[in-house]
Amino acid sequence: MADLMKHEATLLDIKNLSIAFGGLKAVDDLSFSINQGEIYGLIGPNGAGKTTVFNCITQFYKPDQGELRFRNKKGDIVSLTSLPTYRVLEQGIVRTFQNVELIRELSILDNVLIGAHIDYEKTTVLDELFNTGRRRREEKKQIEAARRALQFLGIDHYRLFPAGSQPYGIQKKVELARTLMSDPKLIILDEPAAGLDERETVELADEILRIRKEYDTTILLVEHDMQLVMKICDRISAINFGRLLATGTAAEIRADQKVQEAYLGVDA
Amino acid sequence: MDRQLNTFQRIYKNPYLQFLIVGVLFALLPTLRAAGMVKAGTVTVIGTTLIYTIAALGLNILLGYSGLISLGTAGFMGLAAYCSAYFTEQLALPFWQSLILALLIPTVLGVIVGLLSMRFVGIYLGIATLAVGEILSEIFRQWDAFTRGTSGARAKYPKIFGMQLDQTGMYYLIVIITIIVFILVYQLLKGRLGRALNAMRGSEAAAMAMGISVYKYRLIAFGAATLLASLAGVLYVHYIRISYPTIWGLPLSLDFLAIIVIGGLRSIYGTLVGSFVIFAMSELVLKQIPYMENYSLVLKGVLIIIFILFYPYGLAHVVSDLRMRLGRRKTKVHPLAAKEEDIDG
Amino acid sequence: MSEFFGIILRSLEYGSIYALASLSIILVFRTSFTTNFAQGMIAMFSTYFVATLIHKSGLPLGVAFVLGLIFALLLGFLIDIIVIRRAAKLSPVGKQIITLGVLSIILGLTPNIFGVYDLNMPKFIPQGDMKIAGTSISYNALLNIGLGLLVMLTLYYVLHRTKAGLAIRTTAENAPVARLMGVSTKLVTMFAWGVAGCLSLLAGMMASPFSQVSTTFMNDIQITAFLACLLGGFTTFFGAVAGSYIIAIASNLLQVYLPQGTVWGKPILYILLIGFLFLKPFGLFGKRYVKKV
Amino acid sequence: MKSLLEVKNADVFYGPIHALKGISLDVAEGSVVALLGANGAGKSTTLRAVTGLVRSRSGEIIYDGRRIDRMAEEKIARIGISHVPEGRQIFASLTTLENLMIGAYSVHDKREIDANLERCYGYFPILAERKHQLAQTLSGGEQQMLAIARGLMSSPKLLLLDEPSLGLAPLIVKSIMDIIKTIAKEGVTILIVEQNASQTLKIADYAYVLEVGRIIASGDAATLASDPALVEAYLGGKGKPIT
Amino acid sequence: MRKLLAALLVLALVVTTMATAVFAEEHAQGVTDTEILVGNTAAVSGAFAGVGVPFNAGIEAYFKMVNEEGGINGRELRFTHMDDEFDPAKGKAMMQTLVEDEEIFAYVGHFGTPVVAATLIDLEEYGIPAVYFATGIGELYNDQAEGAQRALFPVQPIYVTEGEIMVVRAVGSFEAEKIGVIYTNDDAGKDMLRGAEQMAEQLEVTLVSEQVAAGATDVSAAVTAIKNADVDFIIAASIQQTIGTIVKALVAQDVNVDVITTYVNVAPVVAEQIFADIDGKFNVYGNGWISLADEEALANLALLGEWVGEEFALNPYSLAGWTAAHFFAEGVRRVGEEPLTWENFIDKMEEAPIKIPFGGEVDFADGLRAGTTVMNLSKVASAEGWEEVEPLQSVNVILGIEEEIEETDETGDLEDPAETEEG
Repeated sequence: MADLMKHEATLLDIKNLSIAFGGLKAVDDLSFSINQGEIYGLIGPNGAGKTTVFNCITQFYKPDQGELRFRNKKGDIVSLTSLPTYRVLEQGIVRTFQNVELIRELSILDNVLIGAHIDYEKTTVLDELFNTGRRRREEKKQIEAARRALQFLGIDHYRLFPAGSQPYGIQKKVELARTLMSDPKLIILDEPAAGLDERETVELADEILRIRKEYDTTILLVEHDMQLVMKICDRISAINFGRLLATGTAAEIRADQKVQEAYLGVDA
Repeated sequence: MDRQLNTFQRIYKNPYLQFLIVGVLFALLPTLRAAGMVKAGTVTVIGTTLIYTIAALGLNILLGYSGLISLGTAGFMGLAAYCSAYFTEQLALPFWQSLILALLIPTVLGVIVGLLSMRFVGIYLGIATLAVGEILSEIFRQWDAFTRGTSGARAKYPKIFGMQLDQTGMYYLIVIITIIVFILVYQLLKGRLGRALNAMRGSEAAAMAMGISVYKYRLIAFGAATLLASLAGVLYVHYIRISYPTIWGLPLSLDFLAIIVIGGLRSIYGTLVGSFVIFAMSELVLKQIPYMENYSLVLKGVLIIIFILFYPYGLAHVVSDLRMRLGRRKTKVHPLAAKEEDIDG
Repeated sequence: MSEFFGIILRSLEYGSIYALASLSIILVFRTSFTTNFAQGMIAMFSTYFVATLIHKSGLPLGVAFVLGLIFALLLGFLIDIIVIRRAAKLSPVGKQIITLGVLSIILGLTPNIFGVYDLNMPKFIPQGDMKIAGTSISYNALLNIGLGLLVMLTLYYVLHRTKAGLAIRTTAENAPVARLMGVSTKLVTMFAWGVAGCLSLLAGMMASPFSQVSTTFMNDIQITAFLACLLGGFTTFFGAVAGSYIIAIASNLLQVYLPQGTVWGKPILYILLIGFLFLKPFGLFGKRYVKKV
Repeated sequence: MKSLLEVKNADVFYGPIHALKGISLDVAEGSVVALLGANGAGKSTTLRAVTGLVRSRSGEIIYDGRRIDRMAEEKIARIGISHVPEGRQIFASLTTLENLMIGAYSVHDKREIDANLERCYGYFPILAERKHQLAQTLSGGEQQMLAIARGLMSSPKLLLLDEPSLGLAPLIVKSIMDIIKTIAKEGVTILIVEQNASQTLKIADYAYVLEVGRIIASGDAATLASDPALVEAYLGGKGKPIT
Repeated sequence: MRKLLAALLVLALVVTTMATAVFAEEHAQGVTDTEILVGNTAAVSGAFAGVGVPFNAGIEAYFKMVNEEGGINGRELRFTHMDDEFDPAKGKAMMQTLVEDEEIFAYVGHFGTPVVAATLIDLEEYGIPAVYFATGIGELYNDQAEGAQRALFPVQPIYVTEGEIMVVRAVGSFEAEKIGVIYTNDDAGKDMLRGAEQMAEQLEVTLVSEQVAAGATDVSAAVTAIKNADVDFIIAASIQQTIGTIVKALVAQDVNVDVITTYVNVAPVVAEQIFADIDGKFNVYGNGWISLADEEALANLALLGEWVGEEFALNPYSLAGWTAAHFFAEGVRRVGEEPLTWENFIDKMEEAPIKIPFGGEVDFADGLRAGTTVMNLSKVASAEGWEEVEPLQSVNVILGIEEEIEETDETGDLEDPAETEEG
């Protein structure tokens, strides 16, 4: 098989990925690859193993088998499986979560600033303790960056409210803003539209497109709202029972018999 | 959102100034005492309460910010107290040298215990640290050469900057250190580190995804908590002038827990208020009620239950709780409501 | 050899006490998700009640014990109804602090209600012993071991063979779904507190003849029981029992056979315990809890 | 036909999320009604509101002529509503038989329990074989069967099924659907939530299609099967009607 | 104005922390023409209420008796106390309030080991007299007290001394050669062990020791170890509750050598606790520093019962409280018409030995601060109580080094059936 990572355009290459939980194969010999600058959709019915794929990429799960290679910020090709979870971010991969993992008690601004955790340059615990000039400068810089991200998503005016008290739509945006703080090469969105109403979903589609443009990044998303997926994704992979059903454009996927079967239970 | 603040608001909203004002208020106490307006014992009760506040603040960093429970706080506080007594009395080291050692030794041990938190969660961590506290407690009782066993280890009022402190001087030192601790803790936690700890508690998954090493920050949290407990222990032994093994048992550790839950997680002032409820209320209020002397424990228990049932987010949030109750009820979820699985123990 | 056997045999008696105490902690923990720091105090309080009936009212032990069981049951109900039920929405740490409040109230009330004297508690069987493999053991010790086993077998039977047991186990595993099945989890929790009170009382009745009924006599037992729960894993009823016997036996073996054992045996046991649990963090039988993202 | 369950204008919030936005539906006695829609549409929430697992902030839920939207969960369970929750939620540490017995918790007649047990073993013979195994050792399909059987043990008048096909292979889905059909024929009213639209519409009499907390379409199962709204709800865009 | 003046005076006290604060008045603080204010802190709530409540009741009963009779030199004794919950920090704070604000004349019945240990320095700095310490920690022992230390008057035996006496009894009265010590890990147990070790070395007998936790339920390991050591006499150095546990464990493991324990345990409740278990297998002896062998002691006991009420009539702690009050009152009586100052009070306390109401006496002369050092011996005779078998004797008398001379009033006639001691 040709090594896709040889192509400059390939950002993430997943090859023969498998993981099982107690004998149940959640992901089964799955391969696909994502190109730089793409918006890539991963779809499949409930329980198909989509989130598991995300968890494997971000090293929340260590896959049983398979390769996960990524072209990181420096342009080096790294094998993600060799990294501890918390070091995936510095390679340039950032993610959101299905159930919005925000810190409820913190302000929205603080939540977004968590995304800049690794970007703080050279401020030490001592700088923090004594509130040195370096720390204040760095903090100011990051706050400006955070506010840019919040402004970009149109929620800057909420920034001082506790995140937990905000409507779900806002919380989703906060999580999105947080991903922007680390200057990512690949943003992984786990059901970004879940819980949003129609208007918010339309907004979200627009935002994802703008993020790709403004932040010059690549986006991989899992989503159940097919309207959204079909509208914004360049390519889509459909999976079921952890296996790949089809890869293609929106139209190709929608027309695919196996995909319809999986979703609607249409008899073959 | 950017409201214009007037000058007055600008001043009273400045946290540093607030801390200073609190410090000055506490520092006034000996003067009030001299004027006969408060009793002599009150100064000591409040001095001790401030010492306990420092230790409780450490636990608040651990539990409030990081979501990690410890039932061994008293053990570490005691260890520092014994170290300081041993170094200044037995080895006759100068106070400053002894202080550094007495802070360092328990903190290193605390960080090692922090390793437990890599393996234990919730109640398991709670009981494991309880066992650590029991081990320390047993050492205090048994290792006579170091602790003078059940005779208790004595210490003197310290000499700092060539100045021999007396009891009142020691009280001023406690107030000054308390305020410095407030300011440093405030600074430490309002920024990157505080956010990292918060993230770790609120969502370990989010923390890891944002590049936060849970391993490192758990150890930092344990280190900070033990450091503050140690500081409190050193102050205690040089204020009360004795360290006695029975003090550093499970009941005190549980009291620290009660302080921060009653006062409010992640709140410096809440910790202070909680500390007063647990350590000073009985002395300054309950025991003053006629015929209630024998029931002060009962009243304390009743108040603990009432506070927690009615102010589940701590007394520090009384104001925001009231605001919630008086309309403006947008959501049923309190903004500060922690999710069930965040902290358990 | 007979010495070794003797140590084991005697440890079984203490193990029974710890097992009853830890079972009451687990029962409450599993059904109302509360780590009950007041369990030892509840035991102390109801044992005081029994001792007072014997000393002040001159009731025979058996009658006083039965009244004591009713008292402990009602005390458990009362704590659940007045306090714990209202605290259902609190964080686990909040509930722990609530039990500290309960502890404080009980401790404060005891001298005011039962007086300030430490009271003697008669044994179930006052005198007599027998030899087993060269080791003498009193009938009362045998009764205690037997009672411990009987209670545990009964509990096992109730938990695994009756409808009520099914209700308890389902409440412990998944309370919302248990309610979907028609189980009144409130009632289950209330009875768990009541039964835990009775188990504690029995532990107190078995422990107090060794020393006296005083406000502090259950303190060490409570801590040992917590450690037994930790060793056995907080998620199973059986684990706490096993943990109790293991700790009782290990503690005595260490103390007898280690140089300076009676001085340093306890801390060494705790260190071994933590070391073991570091390898098996959820205890002998506990299960890991995994949060999904 | 007399309606057994009526939901009128129910609004449900999960914290800040408005999950159900004024849902109204009607389940006629003896019928099979399906709730269809994509993930997050609010189907499960509707069931949870009926059995009291979540509380509606406004609106009414009426079962058999009585309001149940403020009734305690365990009480709702005792008046003949049985909820087979999403993700099976069987008691893993209990045996198969114990799981079934807890399903019969609100039944006090020993003979009735035995009869129900026989009936369940009749539907799912595999459960009889596995009755002394711990539930956690059962396969996914078996666990789903157990969940349904457990729901039947209380002799319910109304059975709420939440995604019984979730994560199951097509063949097993088909056999489960067949059994559900049999159960319905024997007189149990069924409200079923499913992603698997075509299988469900085959056994349902009537169906509602939900999208983000609202009902966007409803009708006879047969009519709905050819409605483009359904495809739209699932796959977005303007798809062709499914068969 | 007077209040302000007083405040200024207190300020002077705080700032200078003078070793002895004698005011420019005739009498010391707390003394007026009609009353003398004294106080203490003691745990009267929670776990230690069982000790603190009867102890204070004993003090109050004695004062009430004195006051009903018109007080001492026309002054009534008034007693104030605070609840320190056994917490040293609280005890210290309350001491400051009592001494500086309430302005008590003296501490009567300082209570609880941790609190006493924590406040000894403060007491010395104040120079305030403190009569009776309801603990026996070693710090209190001083045979040449000087300056402020002279203000401290321990009455109870020091635990270390008692440990010594227990070994002396074992050797002197029971000819023991290998002694086992089972001691609790609290101050009492460890101090008694220290005393026992010192004396064993002096008398060249072998000593093996095993520890048990105070208040433990399971002490079987220590008993097994002692049994293995094959000792011929056992010292049970533990205070109440644990003594029963130890004796029962000895019985359970068929150990049948005699046991001696501390005076604290010589109480009916302990006899009741262990008599049935011992069942004649061995004897349990106990030291005592009060002896009810003479008329006067019995009369005093009756008096105590009369004033303290039925509940605490036979409580060892109320006896202790009564004794504390008696010692203080005795000092005040001796001061007589002279100004009642701290100096005077201390001098008069040292003037001559003071009799303990329940037998024996304590001599504070020349700065001796050792509490009582003569002890008698009782044994558990029935479920109701103890029986005296040896009279109050000093160490040297027990060892036969010194003749028994006018040690106490009673004859020490062992042939007579001795009185049951109720202490």
